[in-house]
Amino acid sequence: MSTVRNQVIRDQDHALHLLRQMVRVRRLEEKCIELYSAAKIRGFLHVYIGEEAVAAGVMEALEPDDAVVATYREHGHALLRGVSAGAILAEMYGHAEGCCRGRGGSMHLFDADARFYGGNAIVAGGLPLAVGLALADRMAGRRRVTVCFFGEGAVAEGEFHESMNLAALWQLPVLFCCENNLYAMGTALGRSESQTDIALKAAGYEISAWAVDGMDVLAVEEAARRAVDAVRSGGGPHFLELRTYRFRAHSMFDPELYREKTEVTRWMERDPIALLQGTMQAAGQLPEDTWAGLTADVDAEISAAVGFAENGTPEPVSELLRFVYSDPPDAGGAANPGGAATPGGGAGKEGAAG
Amino acid sequence: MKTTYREAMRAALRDAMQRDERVFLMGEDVGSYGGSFAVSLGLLEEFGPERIRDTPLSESGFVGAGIGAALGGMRPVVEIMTVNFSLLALDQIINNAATLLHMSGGQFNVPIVIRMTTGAGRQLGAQHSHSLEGWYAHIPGLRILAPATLADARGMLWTALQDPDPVLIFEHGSLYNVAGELDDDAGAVDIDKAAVVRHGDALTLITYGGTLPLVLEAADLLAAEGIEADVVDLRTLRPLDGQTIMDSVARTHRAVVVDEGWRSGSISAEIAARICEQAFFDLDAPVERVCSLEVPVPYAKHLEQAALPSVERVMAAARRAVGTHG
Amino acid sequence: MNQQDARRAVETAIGKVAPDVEPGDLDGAARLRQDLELDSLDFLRLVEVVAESTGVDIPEADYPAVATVDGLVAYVAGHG
Amino acid sequence: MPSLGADMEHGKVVEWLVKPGDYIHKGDIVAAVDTDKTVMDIESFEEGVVAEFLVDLGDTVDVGTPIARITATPAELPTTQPAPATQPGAAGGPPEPGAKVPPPVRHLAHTLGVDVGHLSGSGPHGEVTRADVERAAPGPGTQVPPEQAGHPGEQAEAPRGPDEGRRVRSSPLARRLAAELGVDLSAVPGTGPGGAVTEEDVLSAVPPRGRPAKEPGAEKSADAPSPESRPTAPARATEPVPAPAPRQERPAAGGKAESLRQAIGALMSRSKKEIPHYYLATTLDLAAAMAWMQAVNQQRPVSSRLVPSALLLKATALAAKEVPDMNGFFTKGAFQPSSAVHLGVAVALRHGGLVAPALHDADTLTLDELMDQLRDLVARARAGRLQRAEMADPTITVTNLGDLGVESVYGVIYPPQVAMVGFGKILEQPWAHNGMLGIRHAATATLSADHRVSDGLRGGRFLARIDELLQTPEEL
Repeated sequence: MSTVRNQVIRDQDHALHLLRQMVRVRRLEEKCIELYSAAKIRGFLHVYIGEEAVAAGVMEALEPDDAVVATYREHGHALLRGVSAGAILAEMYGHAEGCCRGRGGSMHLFDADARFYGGNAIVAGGLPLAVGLALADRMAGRRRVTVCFFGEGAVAEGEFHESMNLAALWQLPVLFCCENNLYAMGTALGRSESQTDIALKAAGYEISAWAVDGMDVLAVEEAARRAVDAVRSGGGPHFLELRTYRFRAHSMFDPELYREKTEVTRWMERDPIALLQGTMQAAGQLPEDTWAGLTADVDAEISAAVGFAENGTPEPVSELLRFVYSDPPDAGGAANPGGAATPGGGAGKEGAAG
Repeated sequence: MKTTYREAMRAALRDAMQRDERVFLMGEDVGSYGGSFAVSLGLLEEFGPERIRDTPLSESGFVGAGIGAALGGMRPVVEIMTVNFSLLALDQIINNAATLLHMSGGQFNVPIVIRMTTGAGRQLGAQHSHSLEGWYAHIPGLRILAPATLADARGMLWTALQDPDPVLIFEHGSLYNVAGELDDDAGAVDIDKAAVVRHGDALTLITYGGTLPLVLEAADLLAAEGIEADVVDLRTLRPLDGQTIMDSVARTHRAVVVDEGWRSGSISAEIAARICEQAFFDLDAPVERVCSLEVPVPYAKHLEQAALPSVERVMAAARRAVGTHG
Repeated sequence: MNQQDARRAVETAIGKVAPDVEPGDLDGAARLRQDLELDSLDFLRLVEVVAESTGVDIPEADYPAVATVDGLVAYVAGHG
Repeated sequence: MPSLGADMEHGKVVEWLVKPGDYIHKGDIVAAVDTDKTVMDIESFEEGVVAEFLVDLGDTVDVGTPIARITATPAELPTTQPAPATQPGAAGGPPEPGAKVPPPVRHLAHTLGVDVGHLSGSGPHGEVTRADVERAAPGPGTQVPPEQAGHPGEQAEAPRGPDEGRRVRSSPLARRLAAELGVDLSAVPGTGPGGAVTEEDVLSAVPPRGRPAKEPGAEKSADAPSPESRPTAPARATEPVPAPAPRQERPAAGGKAESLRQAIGALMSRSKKEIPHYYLATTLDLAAAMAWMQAVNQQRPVSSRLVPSALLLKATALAAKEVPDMNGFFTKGAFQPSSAVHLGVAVALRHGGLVAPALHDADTLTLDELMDQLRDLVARARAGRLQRAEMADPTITVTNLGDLGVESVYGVIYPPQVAMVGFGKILEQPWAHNGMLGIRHAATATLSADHRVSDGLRGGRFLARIDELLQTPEEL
């Protein structure tokens, strides 16, 4: 098992923390697959197994009130940004205790406290949002950073070009993180982009950019710290191309006809968790019982989260029309402002859907 | 004071930006060019480039950025030059602005105002002459306004900016030059109710935005034939103020809906359906609709006028509704 | 209420509560509980339907008097 | 059979990648499954030894059907026969009442106005096919109305010409006025579009004496119902009380009732084989309960009257809460008491067959709530519209054959439950009370209980408790 560059890890506790973060994501995603097969989770499910180092590394570089915008493969980002595993699973059960009260599901996890602006299921749909969040910070003079995660598939969308240009033109405090896992669903990068060096594209907008080994969490963290600090101190937008790989199918129903099994096993030899384990063990920083204790803690966290989700309650159908519009400031439960009982509902006799 | 629809809207923008420093205007050529319809003329000099922000031609990009800024605590007014270009930003408007509050279980609302010019009649050809406000009125999560009068042009913006949810304001291109009287202290107006702008018992003429002037003209000509029409200016297309519509139809027993959109699936279709659902037993004739003919808007003037709702077509529909002995 | 209206009201009420019973060939002496297999909930439902359709309220104390079809018809005719 | 996608309803094992006796780990790929869309590898979430396959290659089975059995240690190789169905209607058990209807067929049935609930399917596994629906469609006359495609460019569809004879064309307002003023529409010449009768026509047809004064100006037509009460739709009779679903004739052979019969049979025989029943009986003194109930019923409208079984059910639920040995499941060789009391209520279906859906948390319900839920549950049970949860999880069941004149009934416990209470007919019995002979309402209550879990002492305590609770009916 190859180890990460054999540089001595300065701070053992920090390395253990990074390891724990990645294992938390890995176990959560494995449990999601199991729950999906047991028909407890429905709809689409995109797991992050294999790319854990990217989220773990980048999140270390952020301050609590920075903002994060992600995609539909965002369970790991949400978990490491502070959304509890229980709230995530309950959301996928469609329960009221879910982080979005059952309305978002796997692809739309949001959390206001963590400034986690969620899962965005339209490829590249989140990029303009991140630009806008950064624009607000710049106009209000706040030293905050907005990090925007997206896959290399998003690079082919018009919104990528428009957002990169706006961010560079207005020198906005946004960090673009492209998780290049080589496949946009079933289309290999080489079959969708004329120029496959993603970091090079950023140069076209005068945005400084680096490519980073997305399987080496220490490398990701180091690059992320450098980029975030530059952005926070007014250096304008930055761009990281994190070269990583997803060990599982695009989503639950994908027979993976588009790639060779050998390629998958080759990448699995650089499993980000195993890499860090190897490095720490080589440096004598990961005795067996520490590793056992860590995995036991994570398994306990995940099974508690499953219990939380199982005991969740369905959001009452009477709440269906809430949050289509904001609740009026005075009344708690009234579904929406304005005279008409339900906007578009005409005289109050029937609901909006009537 | 004497003013125009365009100046009333400009006053609304200036007033809002003076009262709330979170408000800023963003859009193509709103700054140095002074606005493609000269609505924001002079505002760049007064408020500076940070708050009167010209954008590249990236509708999805800057509309999405406006939504992000609203999430970030600002109160952006995003100008999309015309509804025709808003098609490039539909995903951001429908999948983000209208949907984020519900998807996030009530955590994130989007206090954004998006203004766009709409409508035909100025020989701009098919791609620049759409009337699609009826489309947007189909989307739960959005509020859709159609200011037709100077008072509404002056007063709707501030109320819209107080709304924590996205508000789209459609300004018909042929209204900008309309001149008239406006109180000096004219201010914010309600955006939930329709208005009965003319009273009569023979029938109800229902319309909004750019077609209000021609409907009022038709109503006056009908009066000369002894047909007194109630005229309802909808003002808001979502939510629709059903109460005002039904009260009028219950009194007149006849309704004609005038809508510049194409007939199939238009806002007039929704209004006619609701009248049949809620005022069925008050109807003494089928609901009539006067819409644009279902053809891409032609360039030639005589063809364009033939396609659009006209005073004559409104009067013909009114006579049919009232019955031949009218 | 005359005998004929009462019978028709009772037959329609029985039809509602036990649709599988053919009103035509309802034997007057049939016992509602045992022969028509109406359990306590069905019987309560029958009393309710009769009350709605004929306005005749049958207190629990009088249940024994309406044990058969004819008994019910006579009761409704008498109190209608 | 894992669910691999939201729209996947069944799957077919096309290849086993392991064989009985193999030791497998979590995440190992164990088989290839063909879904409607594609062939997918499926992994195991369990660890242990593959004991046996439960389906053959090529068997199409529903999602959730167990396809292989894995035991913890290699020692437990297969000795027992295949896993029996646990609960009637439970996943994998005998087909649920109501045959399977694929969406396109359901859509066709909807357009032809056919109620698929009562169709027995001629397709594989009783699946309803298009042919079944077409055969069941009412009369040849009802062909599907062609979709009126708005003719593109057509500006206003010309209103249809007057259809001679039969129906008088008139405006809704005219109809309403005619009704109110007692005018016969067919006698009124119409001047409206297409000769339709209008308000004006009706008013002019009414002799002056009967015509409502037509004030000039904004007259709110006095006779029109006030706007508030404007019916949102043509006045419909209030929703008729849902009569129980229309009944099939007694099915000659096969069909749903038959399979239900078999399911109950299998369950009962298994119960008798596995559960060591013991039986107890006692006489319940219902004097206080019946007196209280009749007093309460007197001041209530018919619709909220109580029936005796409501009191018996509530007392049973409360007693079950206090005697946990009666309330729970006996599975995998051990008794799991249930904190909640989900009271199964045995409901006899009209055309034969029996189901025992649950009144959830019956101990917490007020008598009125219990009454409402009971009526709803029985109605839905008979209409075949029970939810899976209601069928799957009663923690103790009650059977009440009193209505049919049976004095005492010893029920067979529904596995995996551990107790069954039976109530007999409420009679007026002679009763000796401190030396005086009197007549009193009473009924026999029986208990069948699982001797692996409880013994006569606990059973007796449980029945006595029911009797005690019934002495203070006002506290039920």
